[in-house]
Amino acid sequence: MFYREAGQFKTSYGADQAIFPIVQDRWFVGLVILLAYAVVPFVADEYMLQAILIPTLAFALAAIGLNILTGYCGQLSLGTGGFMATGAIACYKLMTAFPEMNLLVIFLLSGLVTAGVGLLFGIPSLRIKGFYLAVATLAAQFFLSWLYNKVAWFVNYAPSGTITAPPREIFGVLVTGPSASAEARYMFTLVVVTLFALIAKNLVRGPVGRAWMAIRDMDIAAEIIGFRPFQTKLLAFSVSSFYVGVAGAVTFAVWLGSVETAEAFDINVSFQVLFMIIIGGLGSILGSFLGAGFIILTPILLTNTLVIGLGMQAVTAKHIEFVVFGGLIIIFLIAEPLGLARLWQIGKEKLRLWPFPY
Amino acid sequence: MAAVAQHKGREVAAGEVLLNVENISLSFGAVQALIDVSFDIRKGEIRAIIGPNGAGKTSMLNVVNGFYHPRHGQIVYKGRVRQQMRPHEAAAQGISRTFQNVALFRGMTTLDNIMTGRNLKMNRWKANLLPAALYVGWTRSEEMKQRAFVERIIDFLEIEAIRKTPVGRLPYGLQKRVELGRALAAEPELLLLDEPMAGMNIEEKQDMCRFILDVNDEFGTTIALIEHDMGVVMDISDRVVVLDHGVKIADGTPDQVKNNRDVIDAYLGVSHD
Amino acid sequence: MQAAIDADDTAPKLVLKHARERGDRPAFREKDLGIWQTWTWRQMAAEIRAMACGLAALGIQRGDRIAIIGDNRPQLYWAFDAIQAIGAVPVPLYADSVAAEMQYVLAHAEVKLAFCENQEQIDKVLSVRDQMLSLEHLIYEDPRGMRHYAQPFIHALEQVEAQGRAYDQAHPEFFEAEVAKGKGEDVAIIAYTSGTTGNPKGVLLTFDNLLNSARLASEMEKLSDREEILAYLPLAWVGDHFFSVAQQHVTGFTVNCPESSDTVMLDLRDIGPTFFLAPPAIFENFLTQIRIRMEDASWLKRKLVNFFLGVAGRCGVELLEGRRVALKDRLLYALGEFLVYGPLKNNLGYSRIRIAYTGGAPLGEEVFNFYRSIGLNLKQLYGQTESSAYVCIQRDGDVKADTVGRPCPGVELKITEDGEIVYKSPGNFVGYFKNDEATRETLDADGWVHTGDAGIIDDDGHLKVIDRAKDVGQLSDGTLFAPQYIENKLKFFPYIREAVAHGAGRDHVACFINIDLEAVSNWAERRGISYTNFADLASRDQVYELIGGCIEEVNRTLAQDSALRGSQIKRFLLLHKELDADDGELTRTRKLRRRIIAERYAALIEALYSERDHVEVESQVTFEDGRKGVLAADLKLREARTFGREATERRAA
Amino acid sequence: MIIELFEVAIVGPIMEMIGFPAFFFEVVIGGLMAGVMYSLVALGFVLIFKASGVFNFAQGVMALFAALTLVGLMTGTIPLFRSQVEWLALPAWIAIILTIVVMIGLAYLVERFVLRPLVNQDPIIMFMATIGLAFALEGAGDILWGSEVKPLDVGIPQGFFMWQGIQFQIFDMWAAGTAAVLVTVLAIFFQKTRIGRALRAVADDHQAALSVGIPLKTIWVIVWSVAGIVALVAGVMWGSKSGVQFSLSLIALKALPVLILGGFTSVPGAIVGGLIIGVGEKLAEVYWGPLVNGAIENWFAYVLALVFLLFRPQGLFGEKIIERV
Repeated sequence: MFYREAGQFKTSYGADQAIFPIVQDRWFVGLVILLAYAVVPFVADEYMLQAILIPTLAFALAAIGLNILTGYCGQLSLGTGGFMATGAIACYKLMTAFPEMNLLVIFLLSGLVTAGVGLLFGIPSLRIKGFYLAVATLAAQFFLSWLYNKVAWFVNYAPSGTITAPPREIFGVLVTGPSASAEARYMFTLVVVTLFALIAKNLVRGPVGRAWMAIRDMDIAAEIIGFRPFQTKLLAFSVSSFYVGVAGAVTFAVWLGSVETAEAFDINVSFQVLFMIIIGGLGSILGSFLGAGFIILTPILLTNTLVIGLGMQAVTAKHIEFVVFGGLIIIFLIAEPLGLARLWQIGKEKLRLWPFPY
Repeated sequence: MAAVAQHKGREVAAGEVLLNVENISLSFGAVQALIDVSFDIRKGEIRAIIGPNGAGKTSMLNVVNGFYHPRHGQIVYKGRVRQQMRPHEAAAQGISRTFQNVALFRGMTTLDNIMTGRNLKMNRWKANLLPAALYVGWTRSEEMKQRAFVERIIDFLEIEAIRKTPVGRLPYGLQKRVELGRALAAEPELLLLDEPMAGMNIEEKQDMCRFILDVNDEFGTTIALIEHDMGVVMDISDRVVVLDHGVKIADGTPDQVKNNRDVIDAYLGVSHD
Repeated sequence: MQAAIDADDTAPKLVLKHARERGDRPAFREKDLGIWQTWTWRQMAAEIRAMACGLAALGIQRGDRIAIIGDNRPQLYWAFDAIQAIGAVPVPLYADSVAAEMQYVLAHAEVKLAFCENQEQIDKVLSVRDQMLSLEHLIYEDPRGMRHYAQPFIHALEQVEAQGRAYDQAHPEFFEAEVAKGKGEDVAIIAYTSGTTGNPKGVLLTFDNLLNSARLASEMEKLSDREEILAYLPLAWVGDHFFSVAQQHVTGFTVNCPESSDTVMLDLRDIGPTFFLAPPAIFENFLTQIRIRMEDASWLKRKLVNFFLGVAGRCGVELLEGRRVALKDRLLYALGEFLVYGPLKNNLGYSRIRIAYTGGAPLGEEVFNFYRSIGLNLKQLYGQTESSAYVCIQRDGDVKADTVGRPCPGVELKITEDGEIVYKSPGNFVGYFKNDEATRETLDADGWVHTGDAGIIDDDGHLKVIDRAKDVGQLSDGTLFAPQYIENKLKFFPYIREAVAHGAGRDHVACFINIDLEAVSNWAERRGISYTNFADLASRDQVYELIGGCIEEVNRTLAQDSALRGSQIKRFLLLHKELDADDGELTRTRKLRRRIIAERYAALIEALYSERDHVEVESQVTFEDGRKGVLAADLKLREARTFGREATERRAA
Repeated sequence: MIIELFEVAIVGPIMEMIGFPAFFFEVVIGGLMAGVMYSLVALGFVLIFKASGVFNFAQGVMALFAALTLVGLMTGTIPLFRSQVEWLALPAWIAIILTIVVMIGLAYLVERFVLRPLVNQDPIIMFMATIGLAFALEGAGDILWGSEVKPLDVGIPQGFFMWQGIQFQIFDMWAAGTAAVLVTVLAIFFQKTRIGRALRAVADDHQAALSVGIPLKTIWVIVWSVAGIVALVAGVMWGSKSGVQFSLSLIALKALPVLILGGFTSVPGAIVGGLIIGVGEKLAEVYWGPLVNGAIENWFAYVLALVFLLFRPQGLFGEKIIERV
């Protein structure tokens, strides 16, 4: 309906392979970005930012990471929590060890550290097909949270075992620490996430992404046309871990400010992120955002309606949430394995063809 | 088919041997898939491998491109002996193939599927992680270069109309064509086709024949193909090797093979016990 | 010499002019290898130069005839200029014509070189070559599959151009000199009319004919060099030559060539032309498409679309022509534009169109009004090969559905006492090639061209073409019988592809109907009617009822016009095969060849005027690969409901 | 330095083991006990994996769910309202039978609403579906029966006796016994009965299964029922030892490393693997735990499996797979 594509012809492969080849899409995306950057910070209140937007962004980053592994390369990880914890710890150690270091650099390094840790668990499990990675990452989940909990060095010997982000500035604006304003932290997160989302998009639409998808769709054929399954999967896994690590760092330093890793990044986080990509859409960057939003918002809505609205016990609401998520996962996998992103796409197609049905 | 007529006109490629299969034996547990099979494939020829079901044809291809590893015997490719080799190494040496039941990447478009075929031709570093992440300069230009090449294949196979369609939605015949395209994208020296015309109607078969001949003709690609349709085999192949129950029972020009006693038996299903 | 070149009186000179004045503007685009490859005027000029010199190198002399055979490819369009540049004469042929048809033209024009697009065309020409001593060279553009053609007289365009460049090096003066020699009165092309009767005639058109009329038309429509057009019509058709070549050379706009004949719809949508020409068949076809596709839409959507199309029907045309419309309708229309018309036009690729022409044959009023009502500035034009397609064009804001508008600037037009349309146009041809007798018949001493069309000029001076003069006849009782008029009414129904009305000298009108396979099969599917093939589908009673309904409608409208009431359709049958140009039943521009049809289906016509209710028929068909075969069928004959005066009046009351 | 580390990490613990053999054996037996649990859950995995190629993440939760149901029935709890009604409390054996019925019903539901719609989907999709199932099931269990820790007593005698100065828990003996019985029964079921053979056939290929004349969905229902019953037994064991609670489903996750040790398709593998893991982690906890202040149990199993992967990917009893194209 809104699309007017006649006359949008492409005279170069560059234009033809752009992320948003259709003009109307570019407008729309531009609008959204404008909103996120120029409007939201001024209209959204503290709660909005702290409880919904910042977490959504942070988790979207994690979801992108897991999506790269699961959605694009067809491997499953249950250790997302553990790797986020790794990112958080790395970030903490670096922040405290090098007070002068730029926060972005610290995030990058945290990501790299996490990728390295990921390799340790990926190498033994990715050589063979099947669910071994799932188990290996489960191992990572339990082992790592144990490690950060038991070895005091990681938390700088803090008796409580919690790590707290010291205040840091970016371009003179305070973005971490208790006194950083929600707006500042939101903007910073937004910048980081947009940046990495763009990078992820570039990865998956290029040769690297094709290699991953080839392995996902039919590893035998992929190997026979010259892809190395092990290396390809390993690459996907380390990139994935990198993203998850950065997400962990952001969660810790910018969103929560101070965490007890074993608590904040337990196995349920792993499942949460997994649900984000299943509901949001396997193999879709957009889906990672939609999924994150969905998984963050649903519990809030449930609590508001059930607990505040119907005066139900919080714990029961939690259980209902379990059932809802579990059910949704099954329903989505059956009805629309490509999740919200796919629904979005279908809607878009309909608009493009309007008024014709096909 | 005019093309075929022309083709039959030309003399059988007398070129030097490209690939030599020497006394290959292969077995899965108790099952003897291949027993002491030997034959050669000459540069620039179209070599057919035929035989009744379960004759071990596909296993033969799997051995050639390193997917299975023979128990005995060896493969000599371009004069170099090799026993153990992973499929992707075979690919790197210019052997590509298609599969009996289409093995495309269903999630991707026709274009992307064929692009994957270019991966070995891509500049390793330019297509590498970091530049790819930024998708600027090198990767971009590299990507465009490959796209241009792939478009030539799309044009060659006359599949412009389905360029951006996810292959999952394509009819079987077209999928086979796309798969051929993916194999061609690697600019192979040796192209292995596993029943390229299985389950096609007459027109589709004729098209496929034309494409196979054109490939062999325009790019000088050596082709080894498994095919059930005798008519097709006799039409397009220079030499035929016949397998039955894992044993080679005949080898020669189509006409020689056609009149071979064992072959006739094998096809009429005379029992071998 | 420079002066001569600047004269702008030949196509090649104009190319050089554009190369100078707008060298970096796109002259041609072609969808190839997935994107729109673009050639600027400068590049185009360079290509033409190389080609021209190459042809000279092959020994082509001034005045030689050179055939151009293929689909709409830039290289083939450039060939026109290249050939003209060295004073030879291009003879475009229909790419889809079979070898036998080609042979006649090639022989008659004594073609010396055939410029073919690809292997297919080369093969066709080769198959009839031995009958043509004149033919010395073949050139092909697309090398695919050509490697085994060893014959020395077959050249790849690339080589020819390469030789050309070498030749150019050797004789740097040559090209300009040759171009300069060209004059406005030189013959620019020989366009063979796919005549509805007899053999094709070679119409000689000069540069003045083409370029002057193109100039006048362009000024009238205020065409700029920013127009985008899609060249998808057979380049042997004078219509395409007028728009894609003459007008382009005059104004310097951009011509876009589709990727292949089966992606035209997509490419049209891609490009979104600003200036568009299509024969009625295509507009009818698109409308059919729209209806079919909408049938599958959801109930709500259908309601919505139909409602707004209703609105458009009420006030669309008025708005287009800037007449006064009630505010309510204005608003509704605006809404409709956003919800329905806009997207609709966009999906078809029409949204940027400033001017759309239809010509070559009359277009059903209903179809015509539909497009105008959704805001497409569709206009009819009337022209012939003999006038370089330039006689009448409807002016903006002065359009009547049932006329082709007033004569174009510089055109004189009158109706002879026996009702035939004659005109003097700047595009008037100079004669038929090697056929003076025919020339004399058509082009009289005072320079009037006799069209052979029957028409009237109405009070506003609009020309109204009724029919081919010789086709217009009378029933035995003397009532007027204009077959095309009736046929066009029938063809408005999506289910009817072609119709052939009979009745001259008979006591009533009867007709053949060609069902539209796509529309009817779609209709049949949603009713669960299964069928094996065209013939089977066309023989189904349900289908007969469906078509019967359409005919009934037509009869009702005919009955309202006292002059035509008598020519209502009494009986009809559904043909078991599609009328086909390959069988010579239609021209390449899909005009009926009545005589041939009458001969071939005499039995059927007799049956229609007998009491029988079915008839066996055997007819020959030509398959894709050119083989001929025989198709036998047993056709049903049906009565159609007709109306008397009172019936219609009751409806009116 | 190295020497010291060696002494602390290797020599120390081993000396301890030799030093107090009785204690050592008790640890081992404790480990075996835990191992039996793992084996049982792993057994459930293997059954389903063999028969339907589905990697059933929900196996552990099934155990929890079964246990919850059992407790609920025995305490006469009214689902959803969770108020206990004295006269509704059922004797253990009836409760157990009812629970079995419930588990079979569950198996049917799963087949109908999860497996059937997803048939022929990628294994990974199936796996994720079972994760969803696990969540739904856990939530449902808690909503129906409440999530607080519940004691479970089906009348297995407690207490212990000494032998050779080693302390034997009677309960453990029972547990081991039941497990042994269950395994033998299953073995017989698979070897001797027609259905059993059909199930084994499915593992190899579905065509074969059909030729036995049992529709695939029936087979799946049966397998999931059997798995459900196995889960029940596991649930009862664990529940009556340390109360029925959420942690059960997490502990059951350890069946995953067990599978890597034993091989995904091997019943004996599952059992042996379970025992190894059980003993292994207990020993690790008791003798090495103190060195790294404890809680090794949580991860030891996984890391052990991981290390094992490096050397024998297909597991102790798993067979090599031939891929076809």
